[in-house]
Amino acid sequence: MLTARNLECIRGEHKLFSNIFFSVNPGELMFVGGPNGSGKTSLLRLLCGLSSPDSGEILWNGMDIRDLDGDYRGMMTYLGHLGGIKDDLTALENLRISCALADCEIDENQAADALGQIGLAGREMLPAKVLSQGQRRRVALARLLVVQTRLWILDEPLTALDTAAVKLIKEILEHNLSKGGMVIMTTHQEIVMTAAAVHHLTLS
Amino acid sequence: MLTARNLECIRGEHKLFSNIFFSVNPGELMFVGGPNGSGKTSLLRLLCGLSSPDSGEILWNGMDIRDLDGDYRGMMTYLGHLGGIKDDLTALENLRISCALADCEIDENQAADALGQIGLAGREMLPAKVLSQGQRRRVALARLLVVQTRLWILDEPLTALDTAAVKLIKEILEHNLSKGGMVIMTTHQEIVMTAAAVHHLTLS
Amino acid sequence: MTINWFKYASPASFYFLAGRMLPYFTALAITLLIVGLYIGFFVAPTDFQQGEAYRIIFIHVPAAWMSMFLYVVMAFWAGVGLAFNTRLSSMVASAIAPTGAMFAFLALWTGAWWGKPMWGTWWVWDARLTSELILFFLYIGFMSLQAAIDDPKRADKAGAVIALVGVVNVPIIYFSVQWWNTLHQGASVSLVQSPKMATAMLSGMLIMTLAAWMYSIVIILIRTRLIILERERHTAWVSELKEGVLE
Amino acid sequence: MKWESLSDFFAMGGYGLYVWGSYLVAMICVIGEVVLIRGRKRTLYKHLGQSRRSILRG
Amino acid sequence: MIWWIVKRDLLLAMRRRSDVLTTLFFFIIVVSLFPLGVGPEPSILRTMASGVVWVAALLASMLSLGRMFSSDYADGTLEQMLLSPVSLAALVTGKAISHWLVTGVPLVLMAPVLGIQYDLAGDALLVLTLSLLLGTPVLSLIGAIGAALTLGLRGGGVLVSILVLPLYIPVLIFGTGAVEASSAGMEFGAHFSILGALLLVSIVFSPWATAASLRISMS
Amino acid sequence: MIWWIVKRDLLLAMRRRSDVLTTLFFFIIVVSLFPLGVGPEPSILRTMASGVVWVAALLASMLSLGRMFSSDYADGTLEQMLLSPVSLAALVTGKAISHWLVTGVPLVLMAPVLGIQYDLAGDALLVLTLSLLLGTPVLSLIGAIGAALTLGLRGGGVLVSILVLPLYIPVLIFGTGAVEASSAGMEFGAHFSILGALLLVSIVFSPWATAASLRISMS
Ligand code: HEM
Ligand SMILES: Nc1ncnc2c1ncn2[C@@H]1O[C@H](COP(=O)(O)OP(=O)(O)OP(=O)(O)O)[C@@H](O)[C@H]1O
Ligand SMILES: Nc1ncnc2c1ncn2[C@@H]1O[C@H](COP(=O)(O)OP(=O)(O)OP(=O)(O)O)[C@@H](O)[C@H]1O
Ligand SMILES: [Mg+2]
Ligand SMILES: [Mg+2]
Repeated sequence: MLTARNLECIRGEHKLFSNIFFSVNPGELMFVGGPNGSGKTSLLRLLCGLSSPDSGEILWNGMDIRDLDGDYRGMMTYLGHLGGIKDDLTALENLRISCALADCEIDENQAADALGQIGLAGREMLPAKVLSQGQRRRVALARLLVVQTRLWILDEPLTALDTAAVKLIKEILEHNLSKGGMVIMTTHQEIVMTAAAVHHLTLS
Repeated sequence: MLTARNLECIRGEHKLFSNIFFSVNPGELMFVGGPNGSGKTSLLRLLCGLSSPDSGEILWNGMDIRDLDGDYRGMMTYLGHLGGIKDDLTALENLRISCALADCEIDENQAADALGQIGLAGREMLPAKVLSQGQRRRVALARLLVVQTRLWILDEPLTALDTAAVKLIKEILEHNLSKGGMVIMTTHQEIVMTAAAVHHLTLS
Repeated sequence: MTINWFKYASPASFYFLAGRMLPYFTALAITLLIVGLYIGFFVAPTDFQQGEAYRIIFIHVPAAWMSMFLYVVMAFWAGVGLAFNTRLSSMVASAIAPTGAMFAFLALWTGAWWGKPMWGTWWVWDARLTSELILFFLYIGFMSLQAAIDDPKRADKAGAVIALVGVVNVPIIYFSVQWWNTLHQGASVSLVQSPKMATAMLSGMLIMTLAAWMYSIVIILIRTRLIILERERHTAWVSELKEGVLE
Repeated sequence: MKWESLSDFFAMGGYGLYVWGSYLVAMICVIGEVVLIRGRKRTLYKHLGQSRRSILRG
Repeated sequence: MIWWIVKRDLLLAMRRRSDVLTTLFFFIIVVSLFPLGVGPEPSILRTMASGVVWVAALLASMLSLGRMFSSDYADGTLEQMLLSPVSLAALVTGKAISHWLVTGVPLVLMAPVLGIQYDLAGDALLVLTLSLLLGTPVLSLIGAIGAALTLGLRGGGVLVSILVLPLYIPVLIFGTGAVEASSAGMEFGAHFSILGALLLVSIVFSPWATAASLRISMS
Repeated sequence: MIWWIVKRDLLLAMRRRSDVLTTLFFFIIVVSLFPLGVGPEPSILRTMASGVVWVAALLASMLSLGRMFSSDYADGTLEQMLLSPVSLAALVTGKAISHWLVTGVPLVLMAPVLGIQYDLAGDALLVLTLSLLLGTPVLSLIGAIGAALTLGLRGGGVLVSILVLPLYIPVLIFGTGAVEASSAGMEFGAHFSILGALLLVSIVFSPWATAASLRISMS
């Protein structure tokens, strides 16, 4: 269970948000909404430990994520605006390496399967730089098909994707939720998902 | 009037598209649709002269755009996936310089006005690197408010924007169309616009 | 009889033409090589100053000449490719580079192995030596640039720009280095020239140069054919070729 | 015949190391180039063969 | 238009004031490393001085080539430059000028101080500085071609050095030649004329070649 | 895990085979530039040899530092590394090892040939090569710290040189010292012991410091 207590985030002279409380239980989904620049990305980066809140605390099963450190990170997957996709490596290599980094090694066949599922069959061996914007995004998202983590923190996972891919991602997220996973995500697109509970956190 | 005749585009071993014919007249809008990787970005880059078609020709008022060269480029604005936004410059400087590059110099007040209209009031002096994804996109789009060109070629202009900004961009585009401008754009989001004529070109 | 040159400017016709020419050039190269080596080792007399060491000349000079000549040829074809968008000439330019670099390396190597017994040192910073070294670097630059670019069209054009800039620079480099050297007290050693070259030596050298030339033609034709196949493997004529024997 | 014996030929009047060092490397270069081209040809042909097979399969 | 580009690039350089300083420090450090590697013998150092300063200038100028276009490329500005109705050769001239202002000029100003470290005489110092003043713009102009050609290639930073260093050699030779001629009490005007000629040739041809290379790299 | 990183980086290097070659050629070209700047006098060149080769090795190693993390940073891989449950110090060791394999080893192999250009004797050549073998891993390890600290800073390429060059100086001094001692017929074992000690110290401390720097740069 991920709990945030009294989070506050200040950037420059702007207080982006304060007094944020929420908790996300297994099987639950939280949408983080709000206009551009309202602090969604900043919040997600706090939640995954990439930066620290100006006040408040973030707990995973009751323990501060900073104390948990590697244990927490082994439990969580974050996908940001940047995909972590290397232009010079092929889609397949990109996927295998990003999985290995998340300490979940997969072999070529597993990687090719995942890429096939996400709609990149036949492009596995192309270097990422020639892929289209949406295809690059898919390579990054393919990780979700293989990782074993429970908490997914996704920053606008649907940008650049076509409708078929949006549907696919929706199914992947729902599958994770149904297994007792947790998803925290932002998006500017309307999307309806089934989950044990759907929270909406709107920043402004 | 922009006319494409028998365009063909080959990337690696894939023929992305061929036999593409269309023409866009003043006041008309063309949506380029299709799934990820179908060649939308590749088509737009052909249309603005950043790359050359494998066969076929692109005519502006009956003349090949490669022969027109600078004259054509003076008539056209292209916004791609990348915004051309410098992390180290402020939003204001970014806008002024990108306009100067398009041979349409503006002073500080005009630039500040444009940024204000597009919803960045109060952020004009922030370096682009601290702006949120949507705010960066807005800085790039602010150019559309000041340039005097007639043909706009926009590659997914709506990504990362919130609903308010989408509405704003829609109005800007419609204003250009009503003045006799032409717009060619891609997007994965549904959007309804009024124009003298709306064409849909769907790649697959 | 008129020959339609444009016909051979298409990679496909060149492929077959080159295939037909290859055996003759190969035979010529091998014959010249054997004759040249025979003259070099069994006819040419011992040099009264340098003893037998001078026999290195039979590869050194051909290699040095070829390395310079090939660079100009390479730049020429690359420039033609850039200016007229003829695929074949760019392919020929890319095919020349490795052989040119190989000859430049050989000139350097054999020169060094000649310098050790004659001058007592492997290397001096003499004008000729230095400019040959720089020529080698220019080849390397051309090849690294082309190797770093995946898209063959872009690689051709980028290579052409650097080859042309390089060819402008070669004379500048040559004269600058020569001048640079003479400003100092004369180099402690200089190229030892045999006063008058025996005809056997001279003819051996010339025949070996011709052999090197023919060898270059053979290798470049083969390499061009390979490049043509690599780049045109999706075209109809290569598919037809595949159905038959890949010769 | 200007050489007394084979060993005389290889000695090159005391300069054997240098003369043969040069010729040997020249030979290696030439052979190396030929071998490299052979390798390139082989991979290319394999590639071509493969693509024909994949056409047949598909 | 050239002016806009220069202004923008200087603004970018100023936004990170350290940028100008760092090239300069690099130059200083390289020049100062040599005595550490070679030993403190003054007579040897004096013979090396012009060579070391010039090689360091070459390297400093070359190392900053990577930055010339790559950030514009990564963020899409270059795309916009290609699409600008203004002639690309003019834009490119602007970039080369600002590169020289940011990297070349500081080196020229710093050179006399470093020459003193190597115990050069007053005359030689002056000639060294003037030779750098004439030579460094050539480095920026030639370098622009290399930078444009290697745009977006992996390992571009090192690739560019392979491409441009051989082309830099005449500048190096005549630059150091002038200093050595003056130390030896000889006429050095001819060296300067040749450096000037190199500068003219590169002013005329480099923008054109660079623009062509950019179009090639971006297509 | 270290193995994965090394494998991945080598894969990236091999994807562009020229990558390894280019660092090497950079080294060769820099070493060959000096005689052009200084003049062809063999006796002067011989005195400079170890200094020039070592400084060139320093520069070649330093210049490729930029690539060590920056592309991982730009495309978000580094973010993922920080989020990886595996110890960051291990990941970083992997990066330093692959940096050394790609840049250091080729230099060591090439050094004898370049020494010959400077007319060094056989003994001195051997010592030069061995000193590089001991010294270049230290350069990669120390360099990693600098690369991590300057990550994402504009002008990082030059900034990194300011940070690491001072740290490289001991390596340079003992490396060239060994060669000079051996040329002078003196004992050079002590120099080697110190180089070895530097290597051990940096193996122990650098991964830790680099990991800390990365965390600082990324927060
Ligand atoms: C690494 C060392 C050397 C290099 C790079 C080198 C390079 C060259 C080059 C580029 C040429 C052709 C120049 C021209 O025709 O204008 C040449 C020709 C020649 N070299 Fe060398 N050389 C080297 C060492 C030597 C040595 C040690 C000797 C003899 C002791 C030598 C003797 C000659 C001779 C006799 C020619 C033919 C000159 C002529 O007839 O034009 N070279 N060398
Ligand atoms: N140093 C700073 N000074 C002032 N404001 C800052 C500073 N750093 C960041 N900001 C502001 O903080 C906000 C960061 O927003 P964040 O990236 O979290 O937005 P977001 O909700 O993800 O927006 P988007 O929908 O556009 O992605 C922006 O409004 C930005 O202008
Ligand atoms: N060298 C290559 N070899 C094979 N395929 C290539 C090569 N270069 C590009 N492609 C393919 O060409 C297509 C380029 O698509 P483009 O970027 O135009 O797509 P798009 O319609 O804009 O997609 P998106 O909606 O994701 O932005 C991709 O499918 C890509 O995989
Ligand atoms: Mg955001
Ligand atoms: Mg696209």
